[in-house]
Amino acid sequence: MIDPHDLPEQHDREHHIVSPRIYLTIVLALLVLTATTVGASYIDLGVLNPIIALAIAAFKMMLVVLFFMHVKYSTKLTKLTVGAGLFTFLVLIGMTLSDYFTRAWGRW
Amino acid sequence: MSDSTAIAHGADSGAHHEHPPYQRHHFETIAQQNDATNFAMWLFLLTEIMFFGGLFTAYLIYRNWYYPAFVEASHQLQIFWGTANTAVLITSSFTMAMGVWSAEMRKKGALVLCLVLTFVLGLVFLGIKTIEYKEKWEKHHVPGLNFSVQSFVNPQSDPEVYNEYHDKPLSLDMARHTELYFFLYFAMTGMHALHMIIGIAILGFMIFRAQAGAYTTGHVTFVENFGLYWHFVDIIWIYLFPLLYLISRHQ
Amino acid sequence: MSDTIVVLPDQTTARIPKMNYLSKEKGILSWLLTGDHKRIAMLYLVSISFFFFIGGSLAGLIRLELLTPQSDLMATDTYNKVFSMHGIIMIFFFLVPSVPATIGNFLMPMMIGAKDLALPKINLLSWYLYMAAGMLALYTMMAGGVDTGWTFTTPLSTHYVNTHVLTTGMAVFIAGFSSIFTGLNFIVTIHKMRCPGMTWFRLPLFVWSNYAASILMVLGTPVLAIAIVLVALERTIGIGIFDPTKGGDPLLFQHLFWFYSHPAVYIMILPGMGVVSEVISTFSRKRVFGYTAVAFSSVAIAVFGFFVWAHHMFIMGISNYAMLIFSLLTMLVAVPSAIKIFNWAFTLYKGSITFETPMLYAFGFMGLFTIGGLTGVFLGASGTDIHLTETYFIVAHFHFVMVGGMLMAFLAGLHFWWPKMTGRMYPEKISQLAAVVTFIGFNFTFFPQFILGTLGMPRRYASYPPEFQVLNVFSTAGASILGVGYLLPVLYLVWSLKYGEIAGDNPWQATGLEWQVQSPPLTENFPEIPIMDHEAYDYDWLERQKEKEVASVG
Amino acid sequence: MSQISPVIWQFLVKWMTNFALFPPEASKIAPEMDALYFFMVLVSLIGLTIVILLVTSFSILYSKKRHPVAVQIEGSTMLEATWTIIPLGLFLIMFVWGSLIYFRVYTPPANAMNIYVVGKQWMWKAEHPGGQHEIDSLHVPTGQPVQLTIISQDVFHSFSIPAFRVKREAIPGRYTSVWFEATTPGTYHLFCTQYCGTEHSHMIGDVVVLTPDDFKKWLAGSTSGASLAQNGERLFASLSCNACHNTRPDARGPSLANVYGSKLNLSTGQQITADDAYLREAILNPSQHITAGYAPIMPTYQGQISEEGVIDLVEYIKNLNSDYRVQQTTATTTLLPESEGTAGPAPAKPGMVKQ
Repeated sequence: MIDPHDLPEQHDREHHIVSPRIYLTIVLALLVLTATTVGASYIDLGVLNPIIALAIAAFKMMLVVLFFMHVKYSTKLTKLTVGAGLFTFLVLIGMTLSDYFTRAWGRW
Repeated sequence: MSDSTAIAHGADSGAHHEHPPYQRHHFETIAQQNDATNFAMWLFLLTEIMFFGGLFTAYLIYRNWYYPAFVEASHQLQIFWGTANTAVLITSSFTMAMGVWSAEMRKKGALVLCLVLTFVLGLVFLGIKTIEYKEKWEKHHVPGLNFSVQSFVNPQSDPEVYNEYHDKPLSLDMARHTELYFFLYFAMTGMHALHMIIGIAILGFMIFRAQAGAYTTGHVTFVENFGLYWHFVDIIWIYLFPLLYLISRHQ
Repeated sequence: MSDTIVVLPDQTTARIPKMNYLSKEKGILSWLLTGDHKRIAMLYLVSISFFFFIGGSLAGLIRLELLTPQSDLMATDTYNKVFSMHGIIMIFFFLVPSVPATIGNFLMPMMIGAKDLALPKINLLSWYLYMAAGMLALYTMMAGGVDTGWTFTTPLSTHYVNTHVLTTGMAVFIAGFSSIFTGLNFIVTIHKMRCPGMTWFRLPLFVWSNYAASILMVLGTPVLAIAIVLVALERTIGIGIFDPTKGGDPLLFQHLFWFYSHPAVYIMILPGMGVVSEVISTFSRKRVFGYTAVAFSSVAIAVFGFFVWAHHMFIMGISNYAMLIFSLLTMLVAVPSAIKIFNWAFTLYKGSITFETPMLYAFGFMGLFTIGGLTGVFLGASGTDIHLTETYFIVAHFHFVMVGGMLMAFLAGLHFWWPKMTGRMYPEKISQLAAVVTFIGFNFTFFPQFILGTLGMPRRYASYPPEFQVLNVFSTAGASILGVGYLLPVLYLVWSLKYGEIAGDNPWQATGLEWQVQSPPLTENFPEIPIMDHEAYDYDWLERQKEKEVASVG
Repeated sequence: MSQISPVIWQFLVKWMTNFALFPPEASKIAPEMDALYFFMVLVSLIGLTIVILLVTSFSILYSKKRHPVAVQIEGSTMLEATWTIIPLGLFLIMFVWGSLIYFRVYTPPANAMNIYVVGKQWMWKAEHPGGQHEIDSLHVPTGQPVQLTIISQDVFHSFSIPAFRVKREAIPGRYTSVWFEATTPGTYHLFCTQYCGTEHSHMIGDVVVLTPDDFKKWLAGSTSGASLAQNGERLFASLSCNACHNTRPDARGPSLANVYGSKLNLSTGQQITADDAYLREAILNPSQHITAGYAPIMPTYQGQISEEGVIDLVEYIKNLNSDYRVQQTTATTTLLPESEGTAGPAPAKPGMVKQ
């Protein structure tokens, strides 16, 4: 995956250079996934349609974050930062929606 | 983000002279500097996630409330352009990643090429977005400024969409809520496009700097951090595409 | 045994060090283009003081108006503008940046043994953003002001007022980015710039609490930004997202707004708690009781702070189920604050306590914050919230927390680190007097408001039923005392810039790294990067240091 | 005493004669809420006393004069656990207690008398079912649960009666409700507590609590002729609602008799109880509330009926116990053009119907 001799300067031992081959694999995977998600949207799957679309989007996001953004090779701190961002994002959405969904349940 | 220039009022202590010129006085090592700016970029992206978070929340709430309106309104988007744009943006993410790699490998020519490709793909994305926006304007689907519910109370008036989806007419009260959909569409894609424009501007600046060889001396943090930003913008689109274009095709 | 710990150098021979961050460069440009966190802190200090006095004058006007039951001093719409601007200026231009951007900016790098914040230019940018926002807010005030209240409640702000909502919103938006950049800078600095040996659990508690506040700034503020953008769009082109007639939900704005604005309360108070930890430890010569608990309670407040925002909306139509969740979580977030109060109290146990001005302010903080925190529980419990919310009870509650807590802490910190910032001591006697006057004035001003609130007097009223007048007169009288209490420090602190005693490196005999260097510090803080070889608040280490010095001199 | 300036003297007199420290308890819920309030005050006082005692006693005992050398103590898990768990326990008690009161205040009993309240910049308009209208005042009887169904016509307002310890936000576009049972006759303050614009502080009024007999007299003396339901009936006719909502076999809309309080199956598959909020929504946003089996043909009345008009309609539908009334209304409608001399369908001007 990486050849230590390729490193021009080892100023940072943790710094990891991802090879173009991985980038190419990822971009192809992303394009295939895009095609899949568009294809899936043409088939009537009922409630599954949005679920599949969002699952594929989540998977694509994971690929981009892990490889293009090098999180797979990064420190725990970076991983924690990404996690914290997602967590707060979900808190915002989840807790706000908790109000909206329970409003329909009526008074008690 | 302009961490590649030493600050004007740096310490003049002689002990720091052996450092490379791009290392700023208050860092002990260049690794520390790179780590710090990289981490700062990640934190900045967190703020961006939360910024879009508000819009995603609004989208989910109103989609649940006004489901039929959101379904029919989303039929107005053309999946073809959406897919094309997704492909363009993913490819631009790839060229950007390759740019980072070229910088790391100190390949100046490759770096400039990658940046130019990313730049061009970014412009293509915006171009396609303009085509879509223009169509919305012509069909009176711009909320607040130029909006009519015609396509939804009388779907047959819009034969192109009607032939594909055979939408039933919405009653007036529901049709009015398509305005919310279109607002959210414009707000989300517009905010995203704004980020693209900022990114493209920075890319333009980077192309010049890269030609001057600024990023192929072993100091790649700027390119790397910009790459993070560009990929983040990509990720936002990865979610916008299914949410706005795809998930309501069949409902 | 003397009753003070202050050790000053011999005033006849002592001089302010020739080389320091103030004397390093001269001229206005050297300040405006500086990257030095200490100079930026000073810029911030001057600008937030300016805005504090604008906000304070507006508060004075409010209290004067409320002296009589009728709205006779100003028309109701003027009154509405005055309290709106008071809230906006005090919150976004004073409280949020107060401790982090001034004291925090000055000390954070020194406390962790770094030469500067990680991103000096971003730091300067943050100040410029702050000033741009501030000027915009001032312009708005000159141009006619805004009367939405600081909460910008929709649909009032979007469809029903004709005042300068857009410019004010823009000012708040920009100020938000200023605080995002400060927070971001702090987090990066704390993670990446600690000196060798400075482990997480050797950090001063001031750093911990600022870290927690920074997390809130970075993650919360963008949501406010998007909420304001949506208000602006709703107002200009009528997108309908908060407009019930178009199917929007006005309550959604409040969800987004309070998602930031509740954590913002913790952004304001947490750094103050950090100051109090430092001050109490120093003046009782003891390590803070249960360091880990105090450190983690800061983080707990920051994390839980994100889960409780809807308690501002209990009666505003959120679902009963959501009310249960948010009320329960609100009760949980009250606990870490209780832990802090008791840990501070027990820090005094078996200490060796002296009562210099910062300590007096810190005591004031503990008392007032306890009241402020406990009355918060009245509002977090949904039953009593029905009666007490939107009344003067809530006004009193958050002024106890914000003014009684945060402002006391800010003044404690300002006095405590004044010698470090300027190299000179403030005059002790008069400042002790000011602390006492502030405390008394504060209680006179805000305690009657609890009773007013219980009686049901609504907030934001320009006129009120006559039977509330007596308590309002008390409150106004107290406010004038409070005003004197705030004016005094300005006078004597400015005076001390020239005539104060030379402070020396470590007048308080404190243990923090910032006290081990000259006052005022060098531009690069440390001649060489220190190595932390002891725990935080290790007074024995300080003693050994002193002995070593004496030995080496001898 | 004569040296004291007259202003201060006046002030002292006022203080002695007109000084409130605690609001009157004039509803059934008030003592319950005050019990929790005083429990909290008590807990707060104890907490505050403990903190003050600790700080002052330590300050005296361990001042530098008495205690020159500090003894370093790391902390104590036991102690810290104590002051974590005890406050937590107390707070949880307050949470449970508070929530119980919250649900009591916002869950009206079935036998409550309903009064509609419309908030608008800057007045409160209360409408009794019998058609009595009040502006900035509210007359209620003692000993009878009263439910307020509140809505705002423009911005957020908040209907607050401190003496009853109840308060509820008036939300634009949505009914909210609160209830109370007044216990002591008298006149109490009514405030708008949610900031609502320029004249916010003038959006105040009186709540007049009367004995049941006095209340009956008041009702009789202030009637405007037609009850809300009667107004609603006229509106129902002039909007031609009965063209579809009738009992004819070919009716295009569901019959509305006895619809209030019943469970409806919606075309979306949901089941919903037809309460005030549902009726309002079904008039203004019909397509989201189609009863199963009917086509979504009902037009929206958003922007055509004022909130008062909607209230009249809701009140009318609520009281429809049989289709007799609708048929009567149908009869009147056919008569209307001739009797009122207007040609074609009468424009639905709510102002015309209600003044």
